[in-house]
Amino acid sequence: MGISNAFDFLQNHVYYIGSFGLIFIGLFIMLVKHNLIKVIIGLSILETGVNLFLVSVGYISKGTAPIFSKSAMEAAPMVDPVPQALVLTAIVIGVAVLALALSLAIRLYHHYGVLDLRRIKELRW
Amino acid sequence: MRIVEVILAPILALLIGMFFLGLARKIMARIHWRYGPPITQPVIDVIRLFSQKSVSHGNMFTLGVLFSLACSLVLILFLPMGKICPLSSSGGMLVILYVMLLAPFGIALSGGEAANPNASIGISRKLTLALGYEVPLLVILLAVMTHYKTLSIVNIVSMQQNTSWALTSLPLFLSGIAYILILPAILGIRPFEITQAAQEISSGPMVEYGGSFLALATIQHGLNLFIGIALFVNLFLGGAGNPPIFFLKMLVVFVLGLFINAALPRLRIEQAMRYLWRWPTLIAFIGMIIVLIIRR
Amino acid sequence: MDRNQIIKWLKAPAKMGHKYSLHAIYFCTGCGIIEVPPVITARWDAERFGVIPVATPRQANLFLITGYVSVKTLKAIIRTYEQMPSPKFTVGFGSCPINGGMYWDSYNTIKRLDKYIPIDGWIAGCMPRPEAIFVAVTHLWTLIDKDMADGYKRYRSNYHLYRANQEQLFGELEWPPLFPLEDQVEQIA
Amino acid sequence: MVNPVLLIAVPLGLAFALPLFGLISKRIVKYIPVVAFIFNFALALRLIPDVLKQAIVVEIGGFPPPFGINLVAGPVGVLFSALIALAGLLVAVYALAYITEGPKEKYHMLYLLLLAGATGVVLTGDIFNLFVFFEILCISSYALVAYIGDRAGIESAIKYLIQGAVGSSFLLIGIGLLYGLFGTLNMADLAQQIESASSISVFVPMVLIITGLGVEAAIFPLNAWLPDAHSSAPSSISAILSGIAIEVGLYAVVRVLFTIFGATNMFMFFAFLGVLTLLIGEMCAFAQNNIKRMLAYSSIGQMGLIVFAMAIATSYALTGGLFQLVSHTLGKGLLFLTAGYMIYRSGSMEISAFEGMGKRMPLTSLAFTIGAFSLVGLPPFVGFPSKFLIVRAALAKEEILFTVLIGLVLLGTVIEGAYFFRVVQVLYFKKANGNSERKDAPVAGLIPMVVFVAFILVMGIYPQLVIEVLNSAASELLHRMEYIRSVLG
Amino acid sequence: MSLELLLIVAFGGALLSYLFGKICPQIRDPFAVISSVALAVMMAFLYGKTMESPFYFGFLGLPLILRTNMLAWFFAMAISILGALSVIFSWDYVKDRERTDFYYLMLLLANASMLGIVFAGDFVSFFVFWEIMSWSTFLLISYNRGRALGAGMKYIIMSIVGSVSMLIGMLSLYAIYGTLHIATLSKLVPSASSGYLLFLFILFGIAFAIKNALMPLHTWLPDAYAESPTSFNGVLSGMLTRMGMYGFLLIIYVIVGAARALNLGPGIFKFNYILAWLGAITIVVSTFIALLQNDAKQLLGWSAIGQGGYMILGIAFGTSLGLAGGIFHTLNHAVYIVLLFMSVGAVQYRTGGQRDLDSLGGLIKRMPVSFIGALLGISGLIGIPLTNGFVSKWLIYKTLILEGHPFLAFAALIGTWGCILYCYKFVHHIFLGQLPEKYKMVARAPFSMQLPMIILSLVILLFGILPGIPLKVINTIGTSFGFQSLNVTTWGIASETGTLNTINIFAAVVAACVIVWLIFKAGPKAVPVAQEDTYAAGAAIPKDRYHYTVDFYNPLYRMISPYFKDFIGGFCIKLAGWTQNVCHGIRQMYTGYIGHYVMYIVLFLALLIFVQLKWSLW
Repeated sequence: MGISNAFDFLQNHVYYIGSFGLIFIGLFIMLVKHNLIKVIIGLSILETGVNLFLVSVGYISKGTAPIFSKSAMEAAPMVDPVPQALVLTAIVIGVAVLALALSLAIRLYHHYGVLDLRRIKELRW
Repeated sequence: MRIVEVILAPILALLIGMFFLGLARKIMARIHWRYGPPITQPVIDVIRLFSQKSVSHGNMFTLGVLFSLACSLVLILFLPMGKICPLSSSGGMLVILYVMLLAPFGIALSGGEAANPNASIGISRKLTLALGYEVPLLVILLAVMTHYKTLSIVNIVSMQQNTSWALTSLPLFLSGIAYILILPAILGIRPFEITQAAQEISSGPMVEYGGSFLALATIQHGLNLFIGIALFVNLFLGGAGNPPIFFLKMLVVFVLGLFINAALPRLRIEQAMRYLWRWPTLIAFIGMIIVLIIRR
Repeated sequence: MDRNQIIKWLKAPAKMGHKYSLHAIYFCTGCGIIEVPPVITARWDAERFGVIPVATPRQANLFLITGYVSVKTLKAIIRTYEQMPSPKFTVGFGSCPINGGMYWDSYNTIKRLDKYIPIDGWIAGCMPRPEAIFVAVTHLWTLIDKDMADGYKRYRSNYHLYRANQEQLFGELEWPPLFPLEDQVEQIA
Repeated sequence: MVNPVLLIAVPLGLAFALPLFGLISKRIVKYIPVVAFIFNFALALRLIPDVLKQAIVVEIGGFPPPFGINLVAGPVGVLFSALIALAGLLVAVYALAYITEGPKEKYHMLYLLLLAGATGVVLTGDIFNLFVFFEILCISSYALVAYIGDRAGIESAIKYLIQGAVGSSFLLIGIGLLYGLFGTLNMADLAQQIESASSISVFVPMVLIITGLGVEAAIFPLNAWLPDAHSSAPSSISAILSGIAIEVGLYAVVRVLFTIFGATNMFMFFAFLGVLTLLIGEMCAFAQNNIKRMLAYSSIGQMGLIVFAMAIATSYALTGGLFQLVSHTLGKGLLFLTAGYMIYRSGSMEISAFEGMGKRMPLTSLAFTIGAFSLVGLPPFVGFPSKFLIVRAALAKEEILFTVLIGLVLLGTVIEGAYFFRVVQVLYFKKANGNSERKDAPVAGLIPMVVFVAFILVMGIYPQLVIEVLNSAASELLHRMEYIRSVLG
Repeated sequence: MSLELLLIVAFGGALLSYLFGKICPQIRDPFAVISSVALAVMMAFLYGKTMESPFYFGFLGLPLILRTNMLAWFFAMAISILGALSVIFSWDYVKDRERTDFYYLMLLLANASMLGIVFAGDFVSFFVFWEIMSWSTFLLISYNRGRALGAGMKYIIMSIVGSVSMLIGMLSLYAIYGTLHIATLSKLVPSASSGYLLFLFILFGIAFAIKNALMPLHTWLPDAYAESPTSFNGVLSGMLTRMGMYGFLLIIYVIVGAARALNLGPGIFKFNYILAWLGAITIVVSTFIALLQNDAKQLLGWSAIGQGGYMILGIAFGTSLGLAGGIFHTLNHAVYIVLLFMSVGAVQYRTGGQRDLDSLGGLIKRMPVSFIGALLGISGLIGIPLTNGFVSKWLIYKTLILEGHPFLAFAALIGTWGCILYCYKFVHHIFLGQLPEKYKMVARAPFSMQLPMIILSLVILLFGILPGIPLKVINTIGTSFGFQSLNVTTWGIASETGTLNTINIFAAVVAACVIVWLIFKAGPKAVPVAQEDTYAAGAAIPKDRYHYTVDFYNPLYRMISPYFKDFIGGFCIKLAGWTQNVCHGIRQMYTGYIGHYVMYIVLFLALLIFVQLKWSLW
């Protein structure tokens, strides 16, 4: 595989690479960081990655917005509208989760006075 | 005829038992270089005891002794003595084995009610010793029963009459030896006179016996001697065709036992148990294995 | 034959038994006991008279008190005597039970044993020889023959007196009276 | 013909309308879930006879299945929604008296949302819709776990949330991949096309989806949130989490595995995984002194048993697994409800604090005992026929491997028996120290317990009552072609 | 009279007596007694009937069937009579306790479920009743609190192990033959392969051996017997434990059939040989362990384990003689062990729950009826001729000797001899010897306790002197299993290799007793003396504790105690400890740190994908 092939590959799959990169970064943060806020940030990066991935599933190169109008249908293929709808939903859900997580983090800080997850281990075994 | 036998057998056994007791005292005295009492001394003792007032500690105290003697008397009926064998067909060896164990049990129940620690210790020793000698004894008897394939002691005797004495035949020879080794324990004479050790525990279970109780216990002791030896004679010396020969054989065995009695001191109970569970048991087990091998 | 004759005849074996089967309990109170082992072993062999030592008073009918009797021992002697089944015979052995012997002025010994239990015969001496026991036994035979060895009957009939003597010495006794004290009627056992 | 959409719509609508009711009167708020679930339960029961004949497919918005979103009310869906409605109803009644503190309106709203989500999951025929309902379920349960707002509640909620969110992300990736492969989100359609793709390209989304759903279904390595969340939530919520939430998760796993992927070659793996889950759950429960953690770990064990039963994948086994699911809902729901009042009375979650409860709260203790006996699988309670079916199915395989596995499963039962009987002993046979005044749970608390007990007994003695539904549910899961045909026509 | 009615009476009686206890406590006890006695009477009318009818179709498509035949009737009769006697005994025993309603409910429930077990015509109902029996028993064993809790736990855990193993066995039958109907199975199963039969025997054997406390699986029994309420011990020890025996009979002789069952396995490792050897080991070991006990109920518990070994020995060889011995011994053992427990119960009732052998003594003077009960009980236990135990033991010994198993016979006999030692210890420590000061004023057992004891004492003598009565029934059972009929006479058994004739023994014993009595009467009358008047080297004896009980067989104890310990029980305790440790170890996995949890999820996913990419398993 020559350089150009690799470049093509990159170009064609840049969204996938980006999205999985974000996913792995998010997971990495969640695995190694001890601070709850950082973990939540990791979570949100993970979700961003997932959303990006979903969008890119439906994306067609040089496609137009999936709005039904005569000109648009003739000009170029439309991108798949379904993933976009999905992503909208997923973003909403993600925001809800994030909000809940942050509010819980605040309550947790009230109780523990600390956000280091290594010290928030009262429930175990 | 059966009735006559039923009446005759216990009386004979009683007489012979008392005779054995007297003989024992006389022979022991001669061995000690003493003159010794008249041979009728046990009878005199029994008569004296019957005429004495006794004390009773309760109903079980009385019933135990009676039960013990009754068991010994019943046992006589199950043992063939020469041709005299009144009830030997109604239960065989197993009944004999069981009834043999009841005599000490009756004494034990009776002695237990006396509320005397000496009695309790004696009973403890008595039952322990019984367990001790029953281990080899059971192996021996099972070997005999397995060899002759019958539980009926009359059959065992008649088979020996037809062939040869068990003691002299190969498969049961070792069993016979083992029986001889435990015979003093069965008879309760030295070195196994542990239960009634007069010097240590004031004659053990009989500590509270006086008068007729002691008389019955003495008779029971005589019968016990008779039973132990008669069993040996029946099982290993081929029984006998007629009573006199039978009693002669018993006499020989008994006198031999007396020599052991006179020669040895009393063992402690754990020494006795260790002995009984070691050599006689080992020999008896080897005997049993031989029987099994030959049977295969 | 009248009734007494029959009773006598019936009692003959019993009397014979009492005579020739004297099972003795030796109470080892003092030095006298040293004479007993030769008596029962090969040298003198008391067994030929039917005298053998037994372990407990329940089995015995001959009680041999060998030696001085201290106050404490007396309690045991009385208890032992009372536990023997009747008919029972007691023999005091040596001077001490008779009159205190060499301990005549001791504060702690009994001077006359028969104040407390009935004695059928005494063997005097300090010490008596073993043969003296045989003499005592043969004498006891004649007493039994004549129904004169009746210590146990005397104890029964005079129990309140004996008990009074005993209590005078010991104060309150640990065991209840052997016979009912109120019953003063003479009885033949 | 009634519309199954109402099963979702009523609680969902009432949930959002609940604050409005709260404006009218604060007092009626707590009765709204009761009303909702009475309706739902009646509706589900009404649907059962129809559904047994033919699955009801509802097209939302009128588009035919591959294009529009649809609801499939097959036997499985209706069975689950009936179960959800039943448990929801009883727990709602229980909550009338039990939830006395905190923002009650929010509790009831979230409660309705949770169960609406759960009903949605079991009824939907669209995999993304499943995700959405799943998230409704999850988010409301995160919030409800934290309802008490104490240290443990918050801590467990955040842990639950993070794991749940990771799981949902995986689920979403899996859904995205599937959509990328097949261009459809309809489960029946996906199932139809699944064979056309290469095995590895199907495998990755499948694993992602299973992992995502498995977090909620408490399969072995993914279940770390469960003991914390179940033990820290209010007992009524614990009952729902244990009795409904994880069951729904498991339903989703099973639906995905059986219907969409038809992954028969994974079953052996799941059998092992089930047994592992079972043993680990039971062993952890055995070592617990905290009653709610013990019950939570026991739930893990029960999930393992159900996974094992499902993985045998014969019609007996599925019937048994579904039956076990029902019996677990009944039994564990009852146990958490009773435990709730016992904790309330004794002021501690330690088992040793329950000494003498048999005297202090006789009816509650009796209910607990019956629940425990049922879970252990003693006749004549409902746990027995379900376990009976599973064991029989495993043995009907006539493979040594399955015989050994069922032996291990029953070993788990022995451990389960050990810790449940220990609690029963503490309830009845330890002397209460101190307060031994007799005061049972309030009536609103007792009614659901009694109803649970009645169901446990009736189904235990007369399993025929549900066996027909279970059988057809099993066959729906087992025969994916029929499912596809009934949805796509 | 239908079997359904019987079971309804049994279970209904249990529930109703609970309700009566809640509503009007005065009529609860009479009601419980009447219902259980009525049950026994109804049972008697079932004699000799054979019937079979399904009573419930609703269980997962399996009809639940009740059936009766001679075997079932025999066990059911024993259960209902002993149950009724136990209920009568309980009347006073539990009167002053707490939660007596609960006690009666569980007692009657246990009884009823046992009836269910023996009348069960298929394995589902068998299993259902079996489990009801298990948990009701568990609740009763734990009834006494304190140490009873541990005993109850042991019992229920082992019970669950047993029922789990039985569940597997029975469902494998179902999976293969598609039916659980016992009569149908008994036609189908004998043609199965040997390996499968062995599998069945092992699984069912574990269940029944646990219930019957066969040696390696006996650990629940001593504690359970010791700690449960003594009035319940009758039911527990008499028939409930022996449901294991019933199970063995069912699986060996009814379902598999003697022809296959007795030839299973190679050479000396045949199934029944192994069973017999287990029985023999059980007898010897438990007998010697019983000897070392100082607790009356523990002692009886270990004794019961040993007696269970006799029953197993009896049925293991599949001769009509041995089978009769085994079944008869089950009955006999039930009778005398119930009697013994009742007598212990009466003593406990009067002495404030005292059951430590070293602290009692001399009660013969205060509680003569209990003493007679205990004496006859141990006579039966030892097997003294003219008591029931003798006949059954005689049959068992005879089987063993004639079948050429002298070592097994030796084990059985030595068990009996050891049994004498502990039986004597039992009676001596409780009833004989000196009466402690604090028990001087103890009253006799109340009538409700004396009545069952008297009845059972009479039964012991009746079966001992007229063994033909039960043996005829047992012979019918034997022939129904396809065995040769025995030559049963009213007085025993006639055969060429040794005849048992109790009437001769009876006559001889009576005559001997009369003679000895006359001789004894000829002497002067014995004077009764006070207990304190014993020989103590002339000293007046101490008022208290002049009763030699502690370390009674001390030299023997020293000899055997290193070898005869409850090693298996100890091992089970250790096993429990290990399990606990393993569980604690496993739950360390849930560390409480969220990073780990996320890691588990990621790892699970990664592992699955990795495995698939590497090996393509799925």
